[in-house]
Amino acid sequence: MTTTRRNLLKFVGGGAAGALLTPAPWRLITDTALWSENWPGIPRPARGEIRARFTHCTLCPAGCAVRARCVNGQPVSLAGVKPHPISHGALCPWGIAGHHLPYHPARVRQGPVKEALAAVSRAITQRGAGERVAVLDLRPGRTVSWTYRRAMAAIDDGLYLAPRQPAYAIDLTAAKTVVSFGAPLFDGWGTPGNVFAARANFRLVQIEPVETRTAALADVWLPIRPGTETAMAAALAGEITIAEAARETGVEEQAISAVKEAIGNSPAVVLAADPGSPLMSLNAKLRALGRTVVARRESPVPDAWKKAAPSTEMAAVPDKAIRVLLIDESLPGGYVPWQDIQPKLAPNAVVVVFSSSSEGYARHAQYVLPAPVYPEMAEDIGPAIDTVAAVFRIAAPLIAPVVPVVNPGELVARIAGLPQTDPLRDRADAIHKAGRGSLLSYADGKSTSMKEVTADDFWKTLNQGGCWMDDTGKKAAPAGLGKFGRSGTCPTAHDLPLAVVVAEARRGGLESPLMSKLERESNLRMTANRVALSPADARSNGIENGGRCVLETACGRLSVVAMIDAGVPAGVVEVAGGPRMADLCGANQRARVVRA
Amino acid sequence: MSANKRYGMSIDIDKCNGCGACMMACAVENNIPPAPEAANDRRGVTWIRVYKVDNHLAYPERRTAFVPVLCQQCGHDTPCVHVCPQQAVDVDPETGIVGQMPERCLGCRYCMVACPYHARYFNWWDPKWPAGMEKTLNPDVAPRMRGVVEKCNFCHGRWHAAQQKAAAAGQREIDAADYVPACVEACPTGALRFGDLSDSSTEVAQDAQRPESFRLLEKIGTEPKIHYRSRRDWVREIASAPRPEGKDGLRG
Amino acid sequence: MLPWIYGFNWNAGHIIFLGAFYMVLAALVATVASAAIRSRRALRMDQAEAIRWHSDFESMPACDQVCRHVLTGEFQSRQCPHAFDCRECETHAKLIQCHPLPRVEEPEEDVFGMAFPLDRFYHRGHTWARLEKDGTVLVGLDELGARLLGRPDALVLPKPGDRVHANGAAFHARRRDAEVRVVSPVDGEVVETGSAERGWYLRVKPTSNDAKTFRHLLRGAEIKPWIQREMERLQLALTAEGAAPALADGGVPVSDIAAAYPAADWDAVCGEMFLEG
Amino acid sequence: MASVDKEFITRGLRRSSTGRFLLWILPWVALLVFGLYSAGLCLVKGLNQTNMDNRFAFGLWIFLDLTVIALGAGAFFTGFLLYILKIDELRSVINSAVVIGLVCYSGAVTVLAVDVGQPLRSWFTFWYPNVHSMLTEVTFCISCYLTVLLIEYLPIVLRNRKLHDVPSFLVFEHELHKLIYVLAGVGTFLSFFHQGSLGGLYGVLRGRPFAFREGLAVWPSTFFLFILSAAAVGPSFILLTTWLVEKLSRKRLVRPTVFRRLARISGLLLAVYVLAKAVDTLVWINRTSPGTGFQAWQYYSWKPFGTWILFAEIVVFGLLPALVMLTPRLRAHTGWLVTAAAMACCGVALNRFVMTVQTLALPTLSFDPYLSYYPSWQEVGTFLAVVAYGVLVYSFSFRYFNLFPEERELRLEAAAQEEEELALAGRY
Amino acid sequence: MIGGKIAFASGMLLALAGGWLAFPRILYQTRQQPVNFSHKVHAEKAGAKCEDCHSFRDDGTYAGIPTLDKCSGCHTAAMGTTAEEKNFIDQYVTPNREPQWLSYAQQPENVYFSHIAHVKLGHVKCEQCHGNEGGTGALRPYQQDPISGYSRDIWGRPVAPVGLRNEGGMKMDDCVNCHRRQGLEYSCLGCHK
Repeated sequence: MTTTRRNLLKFVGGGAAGALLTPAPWRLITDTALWSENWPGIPRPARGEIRARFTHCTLCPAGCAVRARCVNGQPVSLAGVKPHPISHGALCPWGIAGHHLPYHPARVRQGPVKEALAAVSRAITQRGAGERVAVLDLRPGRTVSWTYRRAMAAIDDGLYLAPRQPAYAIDLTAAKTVVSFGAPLFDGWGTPGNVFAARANFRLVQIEPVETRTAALADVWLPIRPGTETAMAAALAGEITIAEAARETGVEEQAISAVKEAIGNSPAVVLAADPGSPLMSLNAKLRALGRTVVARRESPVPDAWKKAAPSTEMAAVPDKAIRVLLIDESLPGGYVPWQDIQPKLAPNAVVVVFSSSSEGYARHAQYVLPAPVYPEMAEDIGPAIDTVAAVFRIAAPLIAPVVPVVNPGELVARIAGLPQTDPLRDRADAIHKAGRGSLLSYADGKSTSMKEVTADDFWKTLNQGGCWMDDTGKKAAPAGLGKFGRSGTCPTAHDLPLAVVVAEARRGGLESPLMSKLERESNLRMTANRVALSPADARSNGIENGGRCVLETACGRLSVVAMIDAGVPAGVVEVAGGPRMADLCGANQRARVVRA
Repeated sequence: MSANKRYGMSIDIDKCNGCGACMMACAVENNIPPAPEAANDRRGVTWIRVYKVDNHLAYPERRTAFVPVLCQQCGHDTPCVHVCPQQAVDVDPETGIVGQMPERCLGCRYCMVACPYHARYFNWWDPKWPAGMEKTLNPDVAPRMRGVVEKCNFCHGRWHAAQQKAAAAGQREIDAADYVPACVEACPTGALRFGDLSDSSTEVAQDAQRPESFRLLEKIGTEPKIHYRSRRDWVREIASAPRPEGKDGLRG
Repeated sequence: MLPWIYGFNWNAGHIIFLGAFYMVLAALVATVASAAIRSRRALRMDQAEAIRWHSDFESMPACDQVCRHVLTGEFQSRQCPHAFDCRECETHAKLIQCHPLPRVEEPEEDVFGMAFPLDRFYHRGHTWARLEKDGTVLVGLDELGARLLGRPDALVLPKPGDRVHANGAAFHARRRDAEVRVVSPVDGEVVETGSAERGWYLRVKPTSNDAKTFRHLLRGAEIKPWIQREMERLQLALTAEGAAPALADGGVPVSDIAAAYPAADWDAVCGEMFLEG
Repeated sequence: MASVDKEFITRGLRRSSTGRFLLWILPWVALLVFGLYSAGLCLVKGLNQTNMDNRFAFGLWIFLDLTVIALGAGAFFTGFLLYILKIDELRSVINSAVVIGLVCYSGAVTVLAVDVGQPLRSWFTFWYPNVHSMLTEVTFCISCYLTVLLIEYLPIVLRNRKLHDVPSFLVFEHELHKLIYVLAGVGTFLSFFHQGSLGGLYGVLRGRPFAFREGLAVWPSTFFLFILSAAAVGPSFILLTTWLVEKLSRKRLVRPTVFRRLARISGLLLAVYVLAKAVDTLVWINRTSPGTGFQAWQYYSWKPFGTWILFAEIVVFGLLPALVMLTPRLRAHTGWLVTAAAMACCGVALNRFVMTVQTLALPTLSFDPYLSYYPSWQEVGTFLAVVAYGVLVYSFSFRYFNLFPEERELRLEAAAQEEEELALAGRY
Repeated sequence: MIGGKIAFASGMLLALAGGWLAFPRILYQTRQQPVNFSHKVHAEKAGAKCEDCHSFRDDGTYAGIPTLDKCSGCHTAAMGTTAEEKNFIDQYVTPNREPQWLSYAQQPENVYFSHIAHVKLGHVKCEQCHGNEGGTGALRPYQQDPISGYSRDIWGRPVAPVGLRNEGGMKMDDCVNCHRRQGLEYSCLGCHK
């Protein structure tokens, strides 16, 4: 037999025919189809024992109780804790995906710890007379805040800086009418579970220029001209006539008088977007003090902590006075715009920020040290604005830090030479010693009087899912409402045509990558780089829907994407919050949007 | 064996503040990956999507409502089931849940074309989580691969878990409290409710009977099992066909 | 897909749908298989040459498929239904009985200066067959065929012992770009091969020697009208293949036509004249 | 005429030189390579390379598949007319029709394979078919019909001059050709169903009231309209392509009577189709659509899809070409014929466009936006690959196979005429 | 002609041999278990029942292959004299390293298999699916299909995957067979996740 071409072809043909009669080709076809179930890049969730663990969310001062579903100890989903009397089992979208934060791709993963420490101690020893060492605490009211205050008291000319905390708390359950001047009641104000639980019992009058989430669900929304809130407040207080107010605010007279009547007849409360706004003083006129606006109470602290630096506001610091500034940005909170901080810094100031995000002060600091994120660090949470009784709850860590982190409290204590103890435990013991209130355990939903709990059990329960609540004592009127406005060093420019309205309060800091579901994948929430304009303003500036443009304020410029929305009034640009926007706009800013 | 269930949901639009907790809980529960760089609202995967809906008027008459739209679990003539060429979609007679089998799906997307509610989502990209984040995946739900369609199945992983729990107790019937989809559990305002529509004692079945209750595109006859309700007239109107003059829903 | 595969339901829809599918599949498989079986049988029965001839014949224009009785003027027009194989033609059998061909006295027909001896039978593909005394048949190219090929550049003759089929290939010749299959006028076995110089190419021992053996071949009085017609066809082919001016003298073709029209697509001209499709 | 591949070219057919041919195919090969690269991107990186999205789940590809398959209907319909109804005139275009059908169908199937997200699983449709799905019907019929076309293409290939020399090929071709009517019958059956189910694909969409139609038993009216329109436009497309090939190759390939015959068939069917479509549209406007809660006028208020598109589809690109092709006076002019055929093809393309793209662009929920969609270059590239592939397959077939059996005869006739004219001019 | 037939036949034979004999052997990657564990020894000498080691957790979830803790419970020091046991103690118990067992019966990611539902409600015996694994003296090698990534036990005991045969295996067809017989087949998501 010769190997002619024809024979070769026949050989191949026979081979092909034979192969079809074997399982090989068919098996390969099915196998490749199965391969598509397992091809590279499809992760396999770990299997293992599933257990529930409890902690508290530290992403905002609400500190909602969290039940984490854990596989082999690793949290895979978070949910609220139903029996919790304040958070009522509710979590906000940020809280629901909080367990993703340690793995955020944009997380600060390393930092010059040694160099920062050396620079700080050098600056402390070498600083001139009157030059201050300061800690900026964005979330005052925590136990670690006490550590900072003690540390600053231990250092000469130490300064504890924090956004001013209201001295009051709002008791929504006592209110029949709530008049909100732009307070995002349903979108980040107070404790979501608490607000929604009280919602059925009050009428909400939302006074703000644009229809936010809160305005959409309010019983009455009064669309007001931006910047005329004071006039409205004055009308409600009876200081000016309703007709005058109507003229200035653009709201119909009838609507104003209806609100005025409502707040006159029922237990009411007035809320402002900024808890320190002078608008809050309207509550005094409504006889709300001591009823719906009550004095804030703090949980007990060890006696040894009484030597602590007072809380100072940034505005009260003389210019160029701060030589060393340590910023605790580990928890997102009340961001102080950089233009308010910068003038206070000495020319050779050392600025160290503890943060997990490179978006906030990390843009301005010399040293960025990686801070732990929720749920990596044991921490307590400061009081929420709607928590009447004092509470103490610990965010027990669910996982070990996934990157080498610096604990800001420990580091500041070390710099100041404070004794190395666990302040949380100390405080828990102090609370236990006080003997007031009760302990709620989440696993079984049982509440026990503190008198029946040992200190160790108290500490254990706090760490395994529990919360201490003070007795609801007599409500007291708060001392000092309002009168303290925010300072703005960024000049207000009146030649800019648009009023900036923050439509969506954003806290800054890391967000779960899954937030893309609410932002890019559904447009439910505004992303930080978007602004919304009325069709008229867009037309006059030649801006297209979805077009690139530049937002200009007196403080700077930012490249943004413009959305055209007939729901936005003319003369207003809606922006999302966040550190960048805060740096750009500050408070009550005006802006211009031009085509890129 | 117990009588067949007809799981459904009732949604009070007047309570929904559009916070998005349901969408996040859903994505966490069902191992939905975060969107890649190039994704937008037309290519994302959100088994439940809260639409920002307005009354088509301009400021200051503009009023907004938030409408969560998930698979409507059509009970009659289910459009996606009979178009699927290879039986990757089926209706479970036991639960009434419309199920999508990603491993059977070839990604032809005919079901997406057939679905009037746009509640089906295609995996345009390979599923990708940031490094380490794959540790947070739910073991009760298999991650899907690129090129297949997926949709809400009322958190079927939770149904499995509830079944398993019942089995451990020696029972076939699950405890209703054990089976609640993630979105319902997560809703902070209580706008979403879940339960068996065929049992008239459940809250959902009663909600469905309310006069202000409606379903989306009821006239096309798909008998969806998601019952919406609102006391606002204009909100109830969204159940009907689109009005052509209102074209300015620019923000999605 | 199949009853034991997951997902199969015994319901009307499935059965009708898949039934139709399997019927279509069966029809396709049966078609191809039966074509394969039949072609295998045809190959076994040595019908390839006959099929080729039929295929070539069918691809000829209708005007070239005219019956030989049209040439002689017995019919106004008639298309040959038997691929020029008059052995099977009842019409021809009847006609030839009713109207025997007139005897021609001349020993050879002279058409356009070409000699067509009358002692032999002519095939429409320009070969002739002459019965020899020893019962063998000599096969050669007729004058027009010879002039078309001139002196062939190559010649592939069968070996003695090979079989040739009437209307099948007798031998192959190449002239310029023309690859020509020259048809055999008779069935038989090759006994001896000749050459152009000897005037014949094959000596064939015919399969049978009865009256039918040569019935399909042209003879006598048919030759002249046939050649006249062939000259018209040649003229047309030359014009079509770009060989203008064609047969300039309007009469006798030169002895080597191929050489006379170097511009012509000779392959096409030969294909036309030697009845190859 | 010096071609190195002359021995492969059918004897007596004039084809350009090898160099010229290579020059002609070069740009198409380049286009094919580019298109294959685009398709490769879609396969390797996934469908994120396209501009389709969750709302526009079907895009350019499905529209073109539907169009191409409608235009390829000429293959089955010509086969049906020739082998079943014995209209022998059409023998001169049947080979060309088969090649066009093959190109259209194989191209469409290839694009479908890129279009699905998991091509490795495409056989699941055969293994686990859901017989209630129109797409199952389409998949089964198209793949079966593609097989039929391949078998029908086989004799054309085997008649190649070189292959014909091989006795077994010769005999097999001969025997297969004898059974071609079986294939034509099966092809007609399959085409009937898949052209129909392509229409059904959209007609059954209860959730898309713009496309939804009522009908007979399981088949919506679009099922029948698609069959009718495909049968109507198939001959038109054959006419158009034949004319185009004649122009490009500068040869006469078929007799004008064939053109006219094709046009008459096409025109007749088109007229019937337009009538049926008009009735269907009226029923839809007055009954089907309101029944689902949608008023038909609403659909046409989304710009740019105004009622003009309905008018264009039915009157301009339907009725008008039908009238032209049915009017003997106009039919006598090739110019009119070709224009009308082209318009008929456009009309069917427009119909497929409306069924696919407009259906998806229109909102169903009241808070849906109206959407538009532009294909990405990868999508366009993949489609261009199919066009290039089609041109190449046709070019090779035209060069090496005898696609127009009357071509040689027509040339001889032309030569005879030339001679006659010369004679008349007193040349002799 | 004859040569052609021989060529055709030899090609066909070669393909047949390759497809039926060689292919199944090269298709599966074979890996050895980390420890040569004898179910038989444990069952006979220690009197262990399946559920003693392959236990359920309190919430009804199945714990699967026991972890080292369970083994260390008895094997802190050698109990027998076999080299395997000594090796196991040296390699795993003493350094407290989990052996990487290869699970024959691990279902694909998309399957939600509840052991307790089958055992407690369905009264299915272990052997019905797992065969006589508990009575074997040594662990058989683990075979894996490298393309699909699945164990041979759950995907492909018969190489030619045609139809519902192979009772008592762990392919989907086997699951379906049993479920159908009991009228417990509802939908894909009944078993898939």
